Amino acid sequence: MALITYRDAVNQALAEELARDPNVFVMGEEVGQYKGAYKVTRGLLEKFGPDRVIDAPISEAGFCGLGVGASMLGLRPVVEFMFWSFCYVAFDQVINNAANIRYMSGGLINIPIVFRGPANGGTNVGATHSHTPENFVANTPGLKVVCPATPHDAKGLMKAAIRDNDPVFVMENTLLYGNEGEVPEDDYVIPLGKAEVKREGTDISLIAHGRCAILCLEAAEALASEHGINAEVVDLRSIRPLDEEAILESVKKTNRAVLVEENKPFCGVAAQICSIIQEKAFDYLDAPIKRVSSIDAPQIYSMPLEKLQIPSVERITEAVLEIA
Amino acid sequence: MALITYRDAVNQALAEELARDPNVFVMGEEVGQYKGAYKVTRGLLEKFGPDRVIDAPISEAGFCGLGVGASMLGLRPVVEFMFWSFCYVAFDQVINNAANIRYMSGGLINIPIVFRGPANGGTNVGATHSHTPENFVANTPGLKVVCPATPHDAKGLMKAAIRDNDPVFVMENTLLYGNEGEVPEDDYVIPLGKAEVKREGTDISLIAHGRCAILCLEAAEALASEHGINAEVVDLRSIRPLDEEAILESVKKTNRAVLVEENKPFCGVAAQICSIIQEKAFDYLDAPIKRVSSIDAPQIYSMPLEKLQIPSVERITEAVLEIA
Amino acid sequence: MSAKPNTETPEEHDVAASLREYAKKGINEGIDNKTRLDYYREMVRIRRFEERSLRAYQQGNIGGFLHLYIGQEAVAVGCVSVMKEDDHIITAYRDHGHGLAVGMSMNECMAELYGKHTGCSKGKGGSMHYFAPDKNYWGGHGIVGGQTPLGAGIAFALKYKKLKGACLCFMGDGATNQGPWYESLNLASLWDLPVVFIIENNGYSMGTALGRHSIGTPLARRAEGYDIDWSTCYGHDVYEVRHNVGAALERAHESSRPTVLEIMTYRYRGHSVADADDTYRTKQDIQDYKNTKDPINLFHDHLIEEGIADADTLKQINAEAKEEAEQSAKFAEQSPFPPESDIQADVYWETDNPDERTSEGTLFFN
Amino acid sequence: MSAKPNTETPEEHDVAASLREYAKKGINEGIDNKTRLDYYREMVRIRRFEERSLRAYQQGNIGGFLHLYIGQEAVAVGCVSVMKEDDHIITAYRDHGHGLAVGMSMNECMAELYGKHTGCSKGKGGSMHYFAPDKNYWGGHGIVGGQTPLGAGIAFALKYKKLKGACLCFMGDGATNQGPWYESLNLASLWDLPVVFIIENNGYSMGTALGRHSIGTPLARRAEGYDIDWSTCYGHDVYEVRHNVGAALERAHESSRPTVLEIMTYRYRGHSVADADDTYRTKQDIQDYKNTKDPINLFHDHLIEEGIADADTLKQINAEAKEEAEQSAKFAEQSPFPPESDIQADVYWETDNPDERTSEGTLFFN
Ligand SMILES: Cc1ncc(C[n+]2csc(CCOP(=O)(O)OP(=O)(O)O)c2C)c(N)n1
Ligand SMILES: Cc1ncc(C[n+]2csc(CCOP(=O)(O)OP(=O)(O)O)c2C)c(N)n1
Ligand SMILES: [Mg+2]
Ligand SMILES: [Mg+2]
Repeated sequence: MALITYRDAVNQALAEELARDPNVFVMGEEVGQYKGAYKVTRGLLEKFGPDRVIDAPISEAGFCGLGVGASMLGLRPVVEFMFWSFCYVAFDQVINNAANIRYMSGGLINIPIVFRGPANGGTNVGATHSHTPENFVANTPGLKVVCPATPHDAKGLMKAAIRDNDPVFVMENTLLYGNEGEVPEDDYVIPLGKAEVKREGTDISLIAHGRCAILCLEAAEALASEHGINAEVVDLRSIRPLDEEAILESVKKTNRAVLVEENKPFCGVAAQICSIIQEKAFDYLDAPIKRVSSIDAPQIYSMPLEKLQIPSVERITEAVLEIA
Repeated sequence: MALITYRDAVNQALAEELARDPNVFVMGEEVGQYKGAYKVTRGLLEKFGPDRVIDAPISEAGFCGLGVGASMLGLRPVVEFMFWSFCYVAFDQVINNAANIRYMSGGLINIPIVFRGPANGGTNVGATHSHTPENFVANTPGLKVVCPATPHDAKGLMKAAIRDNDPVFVMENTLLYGNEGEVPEDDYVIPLGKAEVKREGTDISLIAHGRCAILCLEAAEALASEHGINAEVVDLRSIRPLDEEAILESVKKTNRAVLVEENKPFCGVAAQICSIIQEKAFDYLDAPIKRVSSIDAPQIYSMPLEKLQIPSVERITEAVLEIA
Repeated sequence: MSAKPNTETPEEHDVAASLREYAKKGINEGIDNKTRLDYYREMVRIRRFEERSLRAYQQGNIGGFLHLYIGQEAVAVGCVSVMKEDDHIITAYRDHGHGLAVGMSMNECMAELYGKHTGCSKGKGGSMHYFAPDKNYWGGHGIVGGQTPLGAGIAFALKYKKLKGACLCFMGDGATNQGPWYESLNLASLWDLPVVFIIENNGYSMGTALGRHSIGTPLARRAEGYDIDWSTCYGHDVYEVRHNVGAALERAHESSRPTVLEIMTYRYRGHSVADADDTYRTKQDIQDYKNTKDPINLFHDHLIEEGIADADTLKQINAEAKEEAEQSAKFAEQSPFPPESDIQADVYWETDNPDERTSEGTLFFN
Repeated sequence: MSAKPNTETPEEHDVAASLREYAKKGINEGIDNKTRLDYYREMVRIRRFEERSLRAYQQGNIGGFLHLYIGQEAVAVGCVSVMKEDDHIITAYRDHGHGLAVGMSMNECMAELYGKHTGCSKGKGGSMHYFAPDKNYWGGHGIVGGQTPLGAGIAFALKYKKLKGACLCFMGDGATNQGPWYESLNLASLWDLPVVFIIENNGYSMGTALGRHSIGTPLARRAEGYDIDWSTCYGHDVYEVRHNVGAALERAHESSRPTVLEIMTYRYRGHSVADADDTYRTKQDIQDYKNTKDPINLFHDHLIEEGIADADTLKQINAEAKEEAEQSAKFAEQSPFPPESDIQADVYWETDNPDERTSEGTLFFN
């Protein structure tokens, strides 16, 4: 296994799938000549040419819809949002068109499209650029959404997403792009909808996705060394489909849960996880489920304050100590 | 008090506020000459003229953004979505502009705008036209959202919304427009964020908003007469701000709750209510909280099936019987 | 770069003479009589279908919206008649005419309106959301303008696959007010996509007359800013429609270039049948159009005048279409509704193909 | 209806001669020397501010994005100099130049970049989101094209209030690819709104050259489809800018009609300072523009040539601006960050004005 960055893991996934299937193409702003705003698509234009690695104007509604249209005819577009925040100018195309066409056609049409890009705060780009819409997407039947936390997961989930016959939304994270991790050299996929227990524990379940899963791992170490609390960390990886079984199994073992997400709290993903746990593991809960979400306000620009606004090891630890 | 329809209650609220404040104007597709797609704005053009009752082209991103811009200068636009489903083509304007400008300006700019229109299924208009985005709106700090269930509430909340200095999203319901109810003749407002216990009960709390509150009232009657269960019905009326106190008070009394909403379940409003109850009334719960949401699929067109897809008295009753 | 719009006023336009002229021009030259009669039959079938569906709506058998195509028949029939094997078509919610024109059966179309399991979309899409991908018909889309990027995408896919096909993407005059269309125009021209955007300009966006919703006419002229060829034509004359769409399709096939074609037409009924249309036009307005420019009447008289058919034959065609529509209503009535389990079918490819499912975990949350 | 675009190629353009000519033309006639010098000072202040902020970014004092206005100074200064009391202005994320031009202090602007409580938006908006409503400056907007309907809305409000003002709404060449702008054009023309859409065409949308992101030039020509007057001009010459914006503003004031004005300009730095710009242009390209068309150098030479100022005076202005920028960085450095409680302040008017709150219940959920 090679030690590569999250960025390169995504890049490899794209390159391998472009090589595997001529119906796969990559489209988005600055993905080609500029090599990607975050250099995720570096080298793809040179390898696969401008017919398959396509620089688009700032017309998200236009090119996302174009991708959906192309997917109806069997192509497999991988459409990049430079930031997921920009999906709002294309929201109708993803929520009405990508999600509903299969259904409204009585199953006659498939939409094998991938929308991908970073969705995160923490980089001081302000309220308009820091949205994390995985909850909106997961609310929408017909769509799938994954939020990989590690290079290994990013590559495996991206490849699964591209091969999937339904629309899959992959939410990456600019703060993770530089992280390194072991990634197998051979072709592999990680099934959507499979959580991973990234740390086994007995006292409390920390359930998270995306970068928050990494924070939970750090918090778990701190809890172990400083408080003698042995936390289990469940990385959801995929929000829809969702690995309910893994969630419930962990909570039934630990009897306590802290749910961590970067979503703003009202109707964040953790609200749904909470609802599932309390319904299906009610009798196993020894304490209320706690949630750590972003502080409920538009994203602040100021650097030290934004650090306080998004979940942190400190806030996770505090939440654990309240119920453990 | 006069017995008037929900439609006329909204109409009265608009007329009264237009008369009260010259900064108020009404804008939307077919609101003037055509009297509104659902005749909610009937008579306003005649009374207030084309400068204040403005027919807009099908340019939701354009005219919603225009409304936000106008509100920055102190006007109080009341912008109609013919269906709330159409807010997706204007999503960036409402989620980034209406919600964030005050914050990003450090509080220098206010956005006293109202977006209103119907958000509901049950009328066989299919997946693209049946969205209920109150959960998306409530997820977004900076926005407020109310879902009135009765003519009385519709008028009082609409007037409060128009006088509010923050962006308020009012979600009505085409299936309620014809419902009649008592509405005071004098000028009144209902504060946003105040739930109403529409039926007192002791055995279980039915917590809902919009038309689902009406369904809960019917279900409560059936439960009383057929099963001897005395259900309390809490109509949230407002989703953000939210009357947490009323929710918790009711649950602490009844120790059981069924949450009813027309949202699709994943991260629906009820997920958030559930999360609040289990966190703040954990020790009062004698059974898992149950949820009744729309069946998790794009909205089906077929008439008898759509009836089954959205919440019904039967499904509410069943859910109650599972835990009561 | 761009064709001149018609400069004569509609009143000056001698419709019968124009029809005669277009009947022999270019693409319409040498069409055999059977085919000409087929155009008539297709238009009549659409109208009779729409009339029957209106009755079904009034009887309470159809719910939601019902946007009738009555008055616009020559547009869909003319356009579709020019399509070749690799050409594709997509439209908005006023989609019955296009569906029948591409060869969907009245039965599946009517059953869809009734919300029946035998409908083209199994009762899931309804009036606004017809689909027949086997006939290159990609819907039926309810959100105004939302189909325009899809149309560009279909054209993109054809080009990507190196097929010599094009996409006809229909929209209303009101739909030109949706921004995504302009994004699509730029993409289509920048990337040389074989797409023809056809504005069916029936003069109204719901209850808003053209001049109250859009400024700058003809609407097709907006293509100029994107270096896209455009033209306008009348839509009551199936031959004129064929002539103009033919040119656009040829451009798409030969040069892989987009076109915007604005076709002037008219709808006779309310925006949806539940809408009274008395706030924005008079009954007389409608009658005037019917009297002078009804596409079916004009074509009827023309066929007789040219000796292509006699009145009895045409009457017969009408009777057959009416009977076919009647039978489709019976079919729809007698068909079953979808079973309750169907609500959650057809959402994901994966759950419909459980043996091939690769993902795990929960996909539905109640 | 529409002005002809410049037909001479940029290479043929004699910039100094043109500057001389515009300096005396129409709106620029009879400006006193002090004011002319002020234009210079404003441009210089912007450039020195931007250079200082770049250093601060490189030192790690500024986070996120930093979109510098260097190279485009004559546009904001020229435009703002024509504005009257009731005129308003709004722009995209490349917003420092406009902010300084309308009279925001370097201190509040720099402190905002540092995320400090003394910033114009209390450290909440950052580089992309400057606001100064007291100076009729409505931001600073991060979503490309998202400010265009807002600009139409400001114009709408002015008209609604029966004020004789207009709104200058700035956007980039790349922003013309966002659909909402076209919706705004139709609304502005249909409703006679006094708005001037100013395309600051700097040749690139991030790393994508104009010809790779848009087809059909000049971009302003797209206004034609909406019966909107348009023109293009060069943006290195503050007088030429004033001349063209002046005409547009007059149209807005006198006839309440919109204009689209495309101003050709150039940015010297990467799209944001963190971006290397070596994938889409060469250092030589940038140097060429600097050598021949730098707005500050050209104006510098012109002022001397006309005897309006001597070299020392101009040097002095530069030194003062540099010092002012330096001081603003000190001010920013020494200013406090917002307190933690500020994260949830300024979200709702109501929570900031608790005594006047009319709603009840919970507004924040953690
Ligand atoms: C985004 C959006 N806004 C509003 C509507 C409601 N609506 C449906 S059709 C229509 C009028 C469209 O007129 P036009 O495009 O001219 O088509 P026509 O009905 O005349 O065929 C409106 C306002 C919608 N479906 N989608
Ligand atoms: C809707 C949206 N898509 C993408 C972006 C990312 N982005 C920011 S600026 C920019 C380029 C804009 O170019 P232009 O409009 O020419 O303005 P300039 O930067 O040249 O001033 C892009 C792609 C964004 N902010 N918003
Ligand atoms: Mg129309
Ligand atoms: Mg640019």
